[in-house]
Amino acid sequence: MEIGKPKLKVQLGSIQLKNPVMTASGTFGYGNEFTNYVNLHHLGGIVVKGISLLPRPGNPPPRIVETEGGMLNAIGLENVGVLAFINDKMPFLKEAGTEVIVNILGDTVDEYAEIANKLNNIKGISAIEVNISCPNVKKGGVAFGADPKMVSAVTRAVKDNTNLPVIMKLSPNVTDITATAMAAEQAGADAVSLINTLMAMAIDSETRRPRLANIIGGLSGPAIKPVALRMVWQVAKTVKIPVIGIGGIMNTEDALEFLIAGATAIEVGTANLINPAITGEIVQGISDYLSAHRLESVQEIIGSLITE
Amino acid sequence: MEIGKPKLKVQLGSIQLKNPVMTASGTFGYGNEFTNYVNLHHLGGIVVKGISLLPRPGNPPPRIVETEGGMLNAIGLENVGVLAFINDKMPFLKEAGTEVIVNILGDTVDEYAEIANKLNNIKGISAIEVNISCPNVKKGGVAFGADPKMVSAVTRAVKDNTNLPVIMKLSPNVTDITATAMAAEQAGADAVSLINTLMAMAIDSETRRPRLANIIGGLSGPAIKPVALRMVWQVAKTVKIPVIGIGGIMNTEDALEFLIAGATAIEVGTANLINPAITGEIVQGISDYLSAHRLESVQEIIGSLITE
Amino acid sequence: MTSYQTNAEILRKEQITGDIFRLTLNCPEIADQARPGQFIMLKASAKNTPFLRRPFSVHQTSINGRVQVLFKVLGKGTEYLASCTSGTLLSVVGPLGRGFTLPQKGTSVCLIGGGMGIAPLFFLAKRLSRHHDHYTSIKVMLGAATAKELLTLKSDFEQLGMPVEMATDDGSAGHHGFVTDLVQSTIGENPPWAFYTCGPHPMMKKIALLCREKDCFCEASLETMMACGIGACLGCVIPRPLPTESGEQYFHVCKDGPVFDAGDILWK
Amino acid sequence: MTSYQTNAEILRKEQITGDIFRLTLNCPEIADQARPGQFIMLKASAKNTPFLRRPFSVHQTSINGRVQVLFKVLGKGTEYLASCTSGTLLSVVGPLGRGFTLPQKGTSVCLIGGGMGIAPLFFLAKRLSRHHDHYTSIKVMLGAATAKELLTLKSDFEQLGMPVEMATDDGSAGHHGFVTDLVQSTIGENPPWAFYTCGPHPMMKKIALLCREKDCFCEASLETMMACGIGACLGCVIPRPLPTESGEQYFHVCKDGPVFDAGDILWK
Ligand SMILES: Cc1cc2nc3c(=O)[nH]c(=O)nc-3n(C[C@H](O)[C@H](O)[C@H](O)COP(=O)(O)OP(=O)(O)OC[C@H]3O[C@@H](n4cnc5c(N)ncnc54)[C@H](O)[C@@H]3O)c2cc1C
Ligand SMILES: Cc1cc2nc3c(=O)[nH]c(=O)nc-3n(C[C@H](O)[C@H](O)[C@H](O)COP(=O)(O)OP(=O)(O)OC[C@H]3O[C@@H](n4cnc5c(N)ncnc54)[C@H](O)[C@@H]3O)c2cc1C
Ligand SMILES: Cc1cc2nc3c(=O)[nH]c(=O)nc-3n(C[C@H](O)[C@H](O)[C@H](O)COP(=O)(O)O)c2cc1C
Ligand SMILES: Cc1cc2nc3c(=O)[nH]c(=O)nc-3n(C[C@H](O)[C@H](O)[C@H](O)COP(=O)(O)O)c2cc1C
Ligand code: FES
Ligand code: FES
Repeated sequence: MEIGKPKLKVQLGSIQLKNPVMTASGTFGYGNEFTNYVNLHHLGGIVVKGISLLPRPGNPPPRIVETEGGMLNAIGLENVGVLAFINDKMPFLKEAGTEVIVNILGDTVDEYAEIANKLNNIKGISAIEVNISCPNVKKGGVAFGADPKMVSAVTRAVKDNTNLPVIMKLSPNVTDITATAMAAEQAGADAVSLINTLMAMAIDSETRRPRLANIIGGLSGPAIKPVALRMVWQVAKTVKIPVIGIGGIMNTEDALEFLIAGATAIEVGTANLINPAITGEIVQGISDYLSAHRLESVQEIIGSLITE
Repeated sequence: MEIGKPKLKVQLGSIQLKNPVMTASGTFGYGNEFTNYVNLHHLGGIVVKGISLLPRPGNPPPRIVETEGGMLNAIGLENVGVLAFINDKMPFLKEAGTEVIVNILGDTVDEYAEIANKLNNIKGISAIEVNISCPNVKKGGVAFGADPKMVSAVTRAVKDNTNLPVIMKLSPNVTDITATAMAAEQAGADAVSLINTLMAMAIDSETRRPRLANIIGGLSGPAIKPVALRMVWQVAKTVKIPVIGIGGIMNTEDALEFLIAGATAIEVGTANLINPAITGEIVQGISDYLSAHRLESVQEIIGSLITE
Repeated sequence: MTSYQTNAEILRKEQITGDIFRLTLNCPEIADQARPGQFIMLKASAKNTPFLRRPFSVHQTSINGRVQVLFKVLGKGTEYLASCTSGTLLSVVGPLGRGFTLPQKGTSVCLIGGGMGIAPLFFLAKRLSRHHDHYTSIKVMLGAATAKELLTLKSDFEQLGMPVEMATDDGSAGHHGFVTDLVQSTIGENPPWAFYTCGPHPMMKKIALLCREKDCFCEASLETMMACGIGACLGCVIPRPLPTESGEQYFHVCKDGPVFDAGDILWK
Repeated sequence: MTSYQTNAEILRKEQITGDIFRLTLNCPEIADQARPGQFIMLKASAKNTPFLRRPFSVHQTSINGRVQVLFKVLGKGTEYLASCTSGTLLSVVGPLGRGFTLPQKGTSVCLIGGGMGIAPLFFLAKRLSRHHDHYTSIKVMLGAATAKELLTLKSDFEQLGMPVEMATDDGSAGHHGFVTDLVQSTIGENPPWAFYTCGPHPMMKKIALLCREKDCFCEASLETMMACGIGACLGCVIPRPLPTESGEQYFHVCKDGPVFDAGDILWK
């Protein structure tokens, strides 16, 4: 029996990706930084660095620390702001030959609404991913993603202001991630993506100071993969909308684990910083795996975990 | 200036430890497994494998999986039960020359109360550590540690049934660990210890099966250290009772980070499995650090984080 | 039972075939204490990857303090070990676990090893060869994928004066097929027999069932995933056929084994 | 700007002193593109520890496709690099960042390197030596803890026909004290000057302030913690003296630098 090239297409709400491999926000810049290393055309999608209404300078240094099997970052959401993004970054992105997903963030529900609105009619944007791991300044700085009610509110505000599919990016720093996932689904999200980074910290015992100027940062990389995989599996069992798996994906094997756990697509984050060509390699790797297992389509492995 | 040997004593509620280095439950057996490798007499304390009212067989294999910078375990709380513990394990432990802390667990609040009661007058026990990361069978299997109200209830039940100091061992799988820490404090806990393992998962992409028979397990080891450190710092700022730091401590440097973050003592877990002599080495390492920095007592570094 | 944690120097590294290696470690206390069937836990990485130690059977010891392990490269840990040069220090914990029970005088002894399962059987063979005359006969049966994996090991056993029968998957040496086929034709002769086996699970199962049928003594050395090797983590379990009185449903392979009476095992 | 990710073979490893090494890598595309002051990101581990790549200045390139790095062993990553033997493949990304601006014709040029900061200055020196006659003079000032760290490097510069002044902390070669002391006595002569410096922060600060005072051209190569090196993670920032019109408060050292006009830096 001869089998053709395996089919890699997946559907995220109303958008179709040519394959399930995307980049995670904040680890792939605005795409153009990677053209030397990977053919963007080969990717399922690019999720750009988080965009806010106004430009943000970000946190003072040090912003990054290496940890065992991962890193902490406290970039502080530095970004060019939505207008500069549209003017300076979109011209390149819309020619990149892949789906462009714009990650957005805000301090208030209204801010999310306003950015969504500003992005709504921009050509070349395929979807919006909403980062809700930021502090809600009107609620004493508790992260939006910590509370299902706030998740609902942000989801609705964004949905009301855009025709684009909306992906809610869930925070892992919660007791029950299925609760925030359901809140997003019920409020109309087209998909959920998870996980964002785990809140974490590092200390220099010689100076007795935090290693990050911001004291606390987000842990990413292979260290967090087992936590991410557990959450993706739990959420995929709970919601009907597509789930995008993120967290510590370093290679094809990792990506497959997330697909098997129930993710329709995956985002590669920190791995881009270490191997800027990794996303292309994973696309190829998934295809090879399917061929080796004589599977016709990536659909056959999504959610295929055997638990008896 | 000549400085004598640094003082390592710390006070945990009413008990004094000769130094801040203890072992974490489930990673040091009942102490006797380690006599070939470390002089138990040198340790601040031993926290034994979690004990339930009746013996428990634990989960089917596979129970452990290696991950990047850590491991997952789903031992399933296998233990000999409180009576066999008292009869078979305590005779050795009470002669070990160190504080013996008994980690307990239950399916219901009443069960916790009953074990505490059974341990109350046993000679040689210095304190009880209460593992609340287990599912509450009367509340649909939600972990006791997930909810401040349940934490209060368990704390009170245990306190009402023992004269021993009670250490509540907090779960990291929560939105706000300071809330459960405060619940424990307000309900009368003498100390809190944190963190227990992060709920996590691993999948074999070849067989498309979970790598643990239990599907989900607990992530431990250096991978989780940054999360543990963040939580210890947050809790130490919030409660007045002593905080015991746990999570990924592999060496002296790691132990110091937790002390600096505000832990009065630390527990070494997974590292015992890899280097069974590590606890003794850390005791010596802390002493050497204090000497090198010309500090007279470990008290001078506890909570000494400089954040400007 | 005394065991040790020590940094052992690699004195020698031999490449038996492409991916099979033998390391000679200098660790006198462990060499002195180890009994056939026991194992050691090696730190098979310079850093934290791989994170856990790796268990290896003691392949042989020498009176001048050496311990050998024989291993096949499977993944990260064994790759690391294969890349080490002599002079490297490896952290070793051991000897650990319950080894083989030596056979009674007057029995016919048969050692059946498959693949790397041969490792502990050679240690046993050396111990038996001290009192060769106690036993009616000592037979060795070795199975592997192909001839070249067996040649060095075969001559090691032969130097102890033990005849070796071979079986290879590709027929390149000895019987073309499974080593279990050889057992079947042996078990009839010369009772009483004591069988000792270590190797792939299906091989040991077949031998165990054969021995149960013929009511022969049989010990098997098992493998499970181990984190500590010293009975502390409770990670390394296999089901008991029946729970104990105190409700234990599992054996802990690192403590109750790795060598078990084959009759006590629930062969799946 | 084109840069590459490639697996480069280590062709040669030289131990300059106890903990200072020089690796010669075979990576023709990078050798071809690299300009003085640019850097490469090396994967300094076989596994995930250390996790992040490590940045190293290009020390020199050759027309036959070689790139050299000069480094001191500080921690896990550099230990790994020092342990590699020739033949090992290292994953390299580069060339990266903004290098030195070549001096105007008719200037007096002074290169001031401290410790491993000497690495990129040698590449610059080689480039300048192509048109030695364009410059009134080219001086090199090297500082280190002790003489033996400087001897090989000194003769490398001298082979380019550039006089080298040295300063050592222990007085074992050249001036007993800081290399900055040498600058002070030079900056008066032969204007206009172009200073290029790389080394410890306090050294560069001192030179920068001196140049600001005397209104001399000065470029400095800075270091920060880097995760990607390619402008994607935004981790490698240092404060700008003034925010840009669009509100940017930070430079990104991997993209806007590592070489900066010393006058643009907020020296702390
Ligand atoms: C008691 C005992 C004695 C053994 N004796 C030998 C021997 O003499 N020679 C030999 O070649 N092999 C022996 N093994 C198997 C050996 O431990 C594995 O081959 C080795 O751990 C593989 O590690 P890796 O990192 O190279 O491979 P990985 O890719 O990490 O794993 C490959 C396989 O090795 C096994 N394994 C990995 N880690 C462990 C662990 N911590 N504990 C148990 N099994 C593990 C698992 O089956 C795994 O699927 C023994 C195992 C046990 C339990
Ligand atoms: C643009 C640039 C060029 C450099 N060129 C050279 C050179 O030519 N020769 C040389 O010896 N050194 C150079 N360095 C410094 C070099 O990167 C560090 O010495 C090296 O990263 C140390 O790694 P380690 O794992 O051995 O030490 P670690 O113990 O991990 O760290 C020691 C110190 O090295 C620095 N460091 C570690 N990781 C990074 C990182 N990812 N990014 C930046 N700094 C880091 C930090 O200051 C850290 O405190 C350069 C740094 C930069 C930013
Ligand atoms: C340097 C860095 C910057 C990040 N910036 C953002 C961001 O702007 N918006 C966002 O939603 N997530 C951001 N993230 C989180 C990642 O998108 C991703 O969710 C997380 O890192 C886990 O995936 P990983 O382990 O593959 O990196 C950032 C992560 C890193 C490491
Ligand atoms: C094999 C294993 C068994 C454990 N068993 C228990 C237990 O019985 N009770 C408990 O409270 N914690 C248990 N833990 C959690 C540890 O005590 C500790 O909280 C956790 O592993 C984090 O610390 P570490 O990273 O240093 O291991 C167990 C951990 C491991 C790895
Ligand atoms: S491996 Fe830890 S108890 Fe057996
Ligand atoms: S190191 Fe990533 S942006 Fe500079």
